[in-house]
Amino acid sequence: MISLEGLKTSTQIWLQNNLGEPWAFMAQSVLVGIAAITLFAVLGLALVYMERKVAALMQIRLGPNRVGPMGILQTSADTLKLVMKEGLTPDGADKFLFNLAPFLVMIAAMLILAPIAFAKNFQIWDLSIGVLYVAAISSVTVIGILMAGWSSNNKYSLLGAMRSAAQIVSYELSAGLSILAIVILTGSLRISDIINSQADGWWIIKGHIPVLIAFIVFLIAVTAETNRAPFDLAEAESELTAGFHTEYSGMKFALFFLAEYINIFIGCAIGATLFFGGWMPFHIGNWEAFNHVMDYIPSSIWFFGKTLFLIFVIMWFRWTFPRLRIDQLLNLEWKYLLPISMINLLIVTFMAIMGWHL
Amino acid sequence: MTKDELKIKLETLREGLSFEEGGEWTTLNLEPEGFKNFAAQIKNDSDLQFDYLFCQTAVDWKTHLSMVYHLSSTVFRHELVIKIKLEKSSPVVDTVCDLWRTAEFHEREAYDLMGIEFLGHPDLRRLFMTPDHEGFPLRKDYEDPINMIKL
Amino acid sequence: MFLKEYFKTIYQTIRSLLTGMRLTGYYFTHKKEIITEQYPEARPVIAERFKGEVIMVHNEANEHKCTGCTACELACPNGTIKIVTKNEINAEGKKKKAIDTFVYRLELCTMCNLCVVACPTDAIIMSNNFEHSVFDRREFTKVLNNPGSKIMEGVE
Amino acid sequence: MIINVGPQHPSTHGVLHLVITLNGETVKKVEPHLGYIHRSIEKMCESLSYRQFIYVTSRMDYLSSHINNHGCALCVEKGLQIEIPSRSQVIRVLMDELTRLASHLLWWGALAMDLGAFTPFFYAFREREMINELMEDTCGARLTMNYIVPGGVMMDLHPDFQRKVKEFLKLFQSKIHEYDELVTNNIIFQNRTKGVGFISREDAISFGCTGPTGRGSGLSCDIRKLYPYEIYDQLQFDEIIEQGGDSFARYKVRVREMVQSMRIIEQLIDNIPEGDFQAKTKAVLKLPKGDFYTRVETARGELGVYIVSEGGSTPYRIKFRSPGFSNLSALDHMSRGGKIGDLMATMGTLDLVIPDIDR
Repeated sequence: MISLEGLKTSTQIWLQNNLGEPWAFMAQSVLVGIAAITLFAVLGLALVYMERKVAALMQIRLGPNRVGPMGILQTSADTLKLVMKEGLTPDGADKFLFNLAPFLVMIAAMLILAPIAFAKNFQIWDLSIGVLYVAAISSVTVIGILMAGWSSNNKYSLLGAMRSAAQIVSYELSAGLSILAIVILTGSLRISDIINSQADGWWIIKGHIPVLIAFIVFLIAVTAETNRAPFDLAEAESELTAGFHTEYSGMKFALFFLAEYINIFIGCAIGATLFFGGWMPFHIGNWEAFNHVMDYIPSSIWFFGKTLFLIFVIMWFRWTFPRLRIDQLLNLEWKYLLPISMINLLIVTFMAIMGWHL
Repeated sequence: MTKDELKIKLETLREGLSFEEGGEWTTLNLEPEGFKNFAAQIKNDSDLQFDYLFCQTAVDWKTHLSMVYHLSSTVFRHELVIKIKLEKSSPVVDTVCDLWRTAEFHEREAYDLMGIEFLGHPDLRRLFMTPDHEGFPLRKDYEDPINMIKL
Repeated sequence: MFLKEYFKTIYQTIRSLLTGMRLTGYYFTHKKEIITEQYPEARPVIAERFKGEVIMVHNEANEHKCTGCTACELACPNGTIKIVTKNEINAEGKKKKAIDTFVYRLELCTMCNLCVVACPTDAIIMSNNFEHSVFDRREFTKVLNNPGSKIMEGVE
Repeated sequence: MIINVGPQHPSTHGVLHLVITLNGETVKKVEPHLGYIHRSIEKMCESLSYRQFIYVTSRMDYLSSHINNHGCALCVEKGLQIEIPSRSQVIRVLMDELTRLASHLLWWGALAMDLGAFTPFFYAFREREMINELMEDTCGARLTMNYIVPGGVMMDLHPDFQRKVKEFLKLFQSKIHEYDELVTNNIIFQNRTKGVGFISREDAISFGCTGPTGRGSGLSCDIRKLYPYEIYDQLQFDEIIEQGGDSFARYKVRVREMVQSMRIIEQLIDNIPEGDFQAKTKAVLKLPKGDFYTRVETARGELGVYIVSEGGSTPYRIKFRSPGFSNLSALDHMSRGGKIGDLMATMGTLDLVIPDIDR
């Protein structure tokens, strides 16, 4: 059976046998880079297509169905159009920062990819502070957004960027606290440890109420951090036309657009890893036969399935709810999510000390 | 209040009012002088309470202009039409937008399209046309060879 | 007391949000509710009274009913219709007014139906055609009477 | 900070240009700049005959174009002093209420879109599409019908009209709970609209706010009840008044008005009298010398038609007192001190149609 793990191992062995240690490492780095960029492109296209189909079905429409079978090629055609368009830079803009911003956002999104386990033993870098790393890097995105908003020399962009900064900075807290809940239960920041701790059952179905609360808080925080409706105040097209990327066009706009979807993917991947056991198959206690069948499904499918499910939930939010107002958004964070997640953390810590979670 | 009662009541406020016969509602012809006072009176009088200005417009009669005010009371549900005759050369009348705030926009419209000046209006600028536009489009003698298409 | 209010708000919030999500979820899973019409392939059903453009009715013998009375021209608020008449000498040697060209400018027409109502002989009607787009706006100026057409016998 | 909202902006629904002064996110002042689609309909009407000018009025408030036509036809009929057959009266009222329903449905979807929810827009359009098809069947057009003419209506009802309206009512009733589930009861929506864009009853009178805007502030201003025209005095329906004065009150007025419109249609649809659909009128209509004023209740409020006649076949001066114009003048008053998001909610619940304001 082909699995991502086997693919990785055989490539590694082949490279080491043919090139020798230093060159093999170089070649591996290049391959990983290419794989990451390809993944980005494919994911971006797939997620945009998915969003459009989900939106269409919820809105009693058909969605893209002309370009290619079922309209699969629609997003590729759109990207092609964007690539061929002229990338305008407004006259009053700070040209350097204006052009740098989309790449910064993109790079920040790419960096978070490193510790994510796509399948069993298939990880770019299993560093010991994996979760902390993710939490740290994901807030770098806000610099790119601020840069874009500030350098555009446009009032809409500036307002959008400021909103986005306030939003991401505040929701970072409750996202971090809800991640901490799992970290405390697991006792490790390493992603692979967290996944292995869920071998006997995912945290979400182990039945701990604090974990459930942490998951809900995390889901809301991720939605807010990725600037998705109902928290899409940074773009809020009925108020700020397009928010921080009002002045962007062509490929630079496409990068922002892509980065948004990559951020959703990463947020959901982290959520799937922490609460749904990453690539860990679904096991029920002592049902040996059932567990074997589950094991037979490749671990990468488990991972992507869980992530896509979470992405679907976030899309579901977007196509159902109206947008919040900026003060309500901050109220929600500081009055509800933060106190709840802090108390939740306290309970989780207590649980961990007493050893109730095992 | 019926039309006749309204007439009698209005007579008590001011002597020698000239009413126009016919028409659905009581119609009053006034001069621009002292109109503001009269308007305040009929708005604040407890038996009249004309608190709702539902239409305010101007008509160009070639020889002169006239302002037409349609007033109504949300308490008594009676209506009054006031027509004010203005000079063609310098049409000036007191503003009523401190009495009925809806007049602010209606007076700007009348200024823009008919060229009537309202004394004391807080923000008398053109509403629809550009600020540098010449002429008043709704006047009968207005000509615009480019934008007006004659059939 | 404060805490009770606090948790009540949270409960109500989540409940109201879930009701909304249930509705969109229902439509997501029920494909039969989709109302999209795939226009160029699936032809839309056009109401028989739909006002698409003015046409002049001709019968098989290439005859129309227009007397050239210009009632429609007068009724039209936009100057859409222009009738050019000519004098025709009929079989008895009498001079008779007839239309030369019935010019109809589609780009000015607002489909208000006043010309059709005004026509005393029902010579013009509204057709259902709605696909009017052309590449050159001059094509909008149409001559409604067919070349070589005559007025129908007995129509005055 | 001064921001130009519009003339091209997603939530102004047309070419409205607002210059808003901001302090951070708080709105300090809103100044509407109008005239981007001013066509001077009043001037145009001065050169059109009394039959012809009605079609132009469809282009004012294009969402309740039928009711605009109705107001103009009523004004001409008042001048001519003609009675119109009872069948055409019923048809006019039926069409009015269908138009009102369609307009409110579109507003409902557009408001939700202003607040960031896209899906309600499509649900609203599904129902509105059915009304449009009904209109198309009978009037031959979907938006600018020009169906009402002085003396009655232009064509008789389509034979299938009654059956289709009943089908529509049945379907609409089965769908109306979705509106509550998706928008009205939604906590985010309520938070966005409650206490936003407040206008008191006194201010509403002073600003001349009518329609749902005035009724949301507790002002009884339904022309159908106060000054009944056609057969509205014989019908059973309630004037919806909410005391809140905020965006949510205006929202509730409109949603409840949809139910009342349905009630009116239900009462009439089985009781359309037989007879002529048009009174006999002269070929050229000439109004006597004098001035005539009629008011009708459009979906947005009170539409006044003021015709000054010199006895000729064309109006000497015509003035449309459009509801949107007066409602817009209150926007500054309503949105001061709110956030930018509140401004959009206020604008959404005012239900501004820009051609109606610009004329």
